[in-house]
Amino acid sequence: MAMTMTGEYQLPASQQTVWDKLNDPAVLKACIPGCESLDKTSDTGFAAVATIKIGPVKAKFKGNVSLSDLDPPNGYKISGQGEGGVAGFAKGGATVKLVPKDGGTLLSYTVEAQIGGKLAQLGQRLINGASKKIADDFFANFANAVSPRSP
Amino acid sequence: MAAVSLTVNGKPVTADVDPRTLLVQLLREHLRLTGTHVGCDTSQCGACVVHVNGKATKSCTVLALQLEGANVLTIEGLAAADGPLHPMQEAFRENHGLQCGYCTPGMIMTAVDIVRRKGNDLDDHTIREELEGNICRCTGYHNIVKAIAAGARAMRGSGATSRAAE
Amino acid sequence: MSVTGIGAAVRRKEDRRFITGTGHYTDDINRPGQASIYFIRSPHAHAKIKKIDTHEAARMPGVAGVFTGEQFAQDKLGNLICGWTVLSKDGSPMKMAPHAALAAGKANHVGDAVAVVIADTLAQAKDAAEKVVVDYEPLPAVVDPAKAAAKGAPLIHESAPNNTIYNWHLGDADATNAALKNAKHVTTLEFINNRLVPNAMEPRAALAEYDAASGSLTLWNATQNPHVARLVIAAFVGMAPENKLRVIAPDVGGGFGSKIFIYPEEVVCLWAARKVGRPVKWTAERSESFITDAHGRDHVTKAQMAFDGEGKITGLKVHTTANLGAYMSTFSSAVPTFLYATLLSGQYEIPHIYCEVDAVYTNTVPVDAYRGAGRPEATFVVERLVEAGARELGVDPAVLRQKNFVKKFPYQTSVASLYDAGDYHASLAKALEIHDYKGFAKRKRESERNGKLRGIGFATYIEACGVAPSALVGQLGAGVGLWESAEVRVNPTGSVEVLTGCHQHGQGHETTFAQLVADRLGLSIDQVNVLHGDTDTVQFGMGTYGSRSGAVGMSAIVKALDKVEAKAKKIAAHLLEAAEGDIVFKDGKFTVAGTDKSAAWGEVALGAYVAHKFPTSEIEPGLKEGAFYDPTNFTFPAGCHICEVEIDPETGEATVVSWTAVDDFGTVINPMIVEGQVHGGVAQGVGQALLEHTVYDDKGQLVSGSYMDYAMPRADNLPSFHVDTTVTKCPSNPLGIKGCGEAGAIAAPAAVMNAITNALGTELIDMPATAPAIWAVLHKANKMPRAA
Amino acid sequence: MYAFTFHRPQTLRQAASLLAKNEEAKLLAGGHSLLPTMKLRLAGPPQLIDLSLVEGLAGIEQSGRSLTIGAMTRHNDVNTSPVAQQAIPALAKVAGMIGDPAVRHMGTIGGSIANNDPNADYPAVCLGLGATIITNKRRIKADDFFTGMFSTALEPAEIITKVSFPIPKKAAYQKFRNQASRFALVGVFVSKRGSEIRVAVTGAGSNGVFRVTSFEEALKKRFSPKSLEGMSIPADGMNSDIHGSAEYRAHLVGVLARRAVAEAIGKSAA
Repeated sequence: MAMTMTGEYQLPASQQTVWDKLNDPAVLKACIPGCESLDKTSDTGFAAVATIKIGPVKAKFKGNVSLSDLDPPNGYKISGQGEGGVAGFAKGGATVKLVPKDGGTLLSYTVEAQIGGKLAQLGQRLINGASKKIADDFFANFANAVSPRSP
Repeated sequence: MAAVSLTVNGKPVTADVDPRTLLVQLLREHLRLTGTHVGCDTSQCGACVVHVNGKATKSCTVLALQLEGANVLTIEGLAAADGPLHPMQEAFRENHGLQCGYCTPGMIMTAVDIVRRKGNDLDDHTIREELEGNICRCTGYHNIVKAIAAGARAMRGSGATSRAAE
Repeated sequence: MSVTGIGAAVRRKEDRRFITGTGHYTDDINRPGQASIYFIRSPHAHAKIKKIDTHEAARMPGVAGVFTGEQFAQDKLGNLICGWTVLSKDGSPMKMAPHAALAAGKANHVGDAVAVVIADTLAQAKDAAEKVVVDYEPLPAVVDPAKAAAKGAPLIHESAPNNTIYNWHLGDADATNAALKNAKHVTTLEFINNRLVPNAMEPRAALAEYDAASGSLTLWNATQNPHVARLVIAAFVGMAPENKLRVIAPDVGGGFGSKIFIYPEEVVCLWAARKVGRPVKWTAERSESFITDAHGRDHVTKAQMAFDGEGKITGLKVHTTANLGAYMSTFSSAVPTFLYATLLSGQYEIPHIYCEVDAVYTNTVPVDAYRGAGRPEATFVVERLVEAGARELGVDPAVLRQKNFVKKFPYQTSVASLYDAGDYHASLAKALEIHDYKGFAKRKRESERNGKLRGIGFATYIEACGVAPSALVGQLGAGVGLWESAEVRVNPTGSVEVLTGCHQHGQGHETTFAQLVADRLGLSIDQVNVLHGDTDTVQFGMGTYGSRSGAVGMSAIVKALDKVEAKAKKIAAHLLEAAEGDIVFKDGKFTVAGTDKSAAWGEVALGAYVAHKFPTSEIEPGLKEGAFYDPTNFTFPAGCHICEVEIDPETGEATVVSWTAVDDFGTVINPMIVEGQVHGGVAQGVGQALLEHTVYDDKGQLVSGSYMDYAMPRADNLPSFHVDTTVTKCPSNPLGIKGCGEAGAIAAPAAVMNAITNALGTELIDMPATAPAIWAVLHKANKMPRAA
Repeated sequence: MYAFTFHRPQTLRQAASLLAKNEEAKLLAGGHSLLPTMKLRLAGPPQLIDLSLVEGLAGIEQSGRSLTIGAMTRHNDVNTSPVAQQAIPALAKVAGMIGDPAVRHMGTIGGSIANNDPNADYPAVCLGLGATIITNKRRIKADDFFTGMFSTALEPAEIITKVSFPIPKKAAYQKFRNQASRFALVGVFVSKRGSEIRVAVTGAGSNGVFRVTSFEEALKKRFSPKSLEGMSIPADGMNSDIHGSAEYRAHLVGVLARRAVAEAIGKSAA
């Protein structure tokens, strides 16, 4: 199952601030839905564990997250892939672009996600909605994290 | 392991099972009642239908431990081993309502349940709607529908209903 | 006709065990000390297997063994094979890539097994399987057959450049091209014959046991042909010599082709049973069946039919790309070639036909014979073109068909088939009558008044059954002969066992074969037992598929019965002290012609075994005869199916509202069973046309992999059927049988799609014509009626 | 299945306490979504808490202008209940359209709405009737309860005890089934109670059940299928999968809403 999702957020912070947060492991960990751990393995790589919950389905994925195509402070690509044991595998990437706009920053993203194995075989009707929700949640969490009111 | 006591085909049964044991596993693996079949893993095909407390139930989607004290009737208990067939069994044979026989026990148990709920005079439309949870890959359903209509009529006054309902 | 003889609607002998839940399917069988096996399968459509770590799994509770594809390879066993060699146009043999029962090095489709865990219970095996770490390196995958041979497509097997298995053809290209060029009218259509998942309700299962004392292996297997399974596993895989391998096919819950083939799981179970020294059982879970049972169909076709000014068909040109999946399954090569192109003449006189077939590998589940196997695809091509041609020419589709029907038999088609007998006018005429074809216009108006679209569609199909003359299939590349064997064993008390190499998995052979024998010997069917499905019981056999059990299997029984009768007459002659030539056998009685001297069947049977009254130097004691029957030609069942659909244009939902089938199956042994076969076949064909949608995403994930997403007909998707027959006897076998098992599935897809395209007024819709697909067609064509 | 511990509490308090103590525990109501998922090892709750012995969770009663159904009431019991049939016939009918007869003997209303499957029927009924979901802790309006696909306002250790439905003047449900799963590809529930009109849709939205305010406004003028003629909803936000495109689902919402209104006012559904 391969899906593409897009979206954008107007953030009340400077491009540099948004960029910094995009590169802050603590922020990323807090924003990735179900993320249990995100440990730095290199300048641009992390070992990650995340639990994905879709209705009655609950699967733990172990894998890695990497940052590439870094173009500070204009954007990058954040990619992740994980093995979920019997559930199969998941991988995805988001191309994130930052543009100064209206005194803040416009963040736009294009997410591509792919699911394989049992989840793809049996969860067809759930996957689109769930992937969209995970992507939406990540960027909503992130928008929250860069809003000045949040800690 | 946990103990469960229930009645299966009129006989009291006590079994010590792993909590993840499904009713269909209890029947097939512990009690060796292999007439109840498994045809899918998403609770749709109906090959595993038995009666629990008189009602058609998918035995692949109930845990054995949920059935403490319950009364379960399987295809093996529908008619006495040495006695005459249940009118619904007879109707399936008479109307060629089966081919490979794999879905048949679930079909027959479902059919008896339809009669319990909908009575003895069943039109084709009702039967076809009521078979929503039972898949047959062999017969095209034509003869199953005929068999159920005939079996329902034959059950009138025969005293043959679901024994577990008693 | 007696009440149980040939032609009687005898109720089935086998039913009692099925309606009381006392049948024995493979999963119902348990052996002492039995362990469960769980297959670890690739979640990737195409991936290198870099490393498999089994250490932790091997230490899990209850585990008896963890084995990988590498370990399987070390044991130097042979690969699974495709037993039918097809040559490309240039004479080169098909590119059969190695297919190991456990993949090593590379996985080629989602579901390809890479390792196994054997444990005391299935739950323990699954628990341990989660501790097996497989390090995959995913590779690009190709799924679409139309793209598989294209430049730059990922290569699946080194030995098959461009993923191409063969480029095959049949017929006269030049003459066909000329016919198209000179035609008054050419109808052109492109189709996808959709991939189907067979879904026999009993999932495949295998139970293997090794007896160290004798060094023998026994395999209980949900298979349609135990002897062929034994042959392949012994001779090609090299698991054990044939005399040390017993294959038992107990009750089998439906096959539809999918249980013909020799699959990795049964091979691995046998291997593992010997490895761990315990019986090993595997039963597929449905989600496993979806990604391991050989799928059916999956053709992409472009076809052109040429007509002259009179509406006579003058030529047919077909190009098909056939997707055979990641490996070549047992009979896969023959399906889109010899079982397909040879039927492209349909019921019509078509002077020139040319068909090209390109078979390709893709990263999908292997594709092989599924109910009809090639013939539904051929019928779809021919019948859709004839129907569309009639519309384009403005001719009644029934009339256009009549005009082109083959009228004289035998008829040699331009694609190798020799039709032996038939009366296509008769079945069409009868179907038109039963269906009230004349009343269609009125029914259509009535539907329109209710805001519905109504359509009618025909399929006047032909198929080739009774597979098959051994010498002929040998010339065509088959690796085996396709005769059938039978043994008739008369007991001293006169009851009879019939041993057949056919296997029943829903067809009712225990009844129809008994009818044949009872009728011939003057017995009740209760005195006749039909034994099948065990290589230790039955001498040999080729199994049941291709509607061959009646035409070939029963013919073998007839041959054995001839021998039994001949010998019984000799014995009767001695008992009755008469000349052998004066003995007449009728209604279970041996009579001396012209006298009232007679001996009952039972007396002769007993006489054969006590052997008191005949010279055993001339006549051996006993009464048991065997025979092998090899057919002289295929049989050619044919018929006319008419489907009527109603479409709700607001939702796009199509409902089959009526169905008429008039088939010519030759001699019918048991009309009740024959009708049941037609019903079931039609249901599967309607499923293909309206519901069954096998969807791979472009990465090779099967996303319609459960009953949550793969729709099959349920009772409320189908009408009751009007089924009837016409009869022309098959001249090439003693009973005149043609075969009936596949007809419905062959005729139905074309009939449904002809009805749907008739209702929609466009030819541009593929199977399955689901509600959203029909709605999209209506919506695009702006044919949506105003909302009510 | 993964191994788990099985609990059968007798009281709501016991059930809630078990749930509070075991964060990963799952409640077993009907089990027809949970158990298949567990069988496939796509979920492995370490504890299962079976609610079937908890007293007072099943039953159907009418009090004044509302119908209250206990959370553990089986679909078949709602379908065949004379009280339910009399009070809200459309609700009783929906209960008879869920799954298949055997599923309806086990599945429960509480289980269905707590799961909030985006293709389930009951969420549309709850939203379409303006139901109140009553838990061991509080009362939640349906409008606040369903928060997205598979997500609800339920907090950890909160258990649905019953659902209270205001009795409408008119109501009907139209379901277009997914031919494979028999879930709703699209289902539309409409109701009219005084001046309050509700149109709730399941199956179509990529984020679960939702109301169609534009339809509601149109129906306020006149509760007739004619009021919705030519109206549709945007495909944006609709689910798109192998069973139907977003455009198709959006289109069906309009068709089924018109049919539901026709059925509610006693006209032919077609």
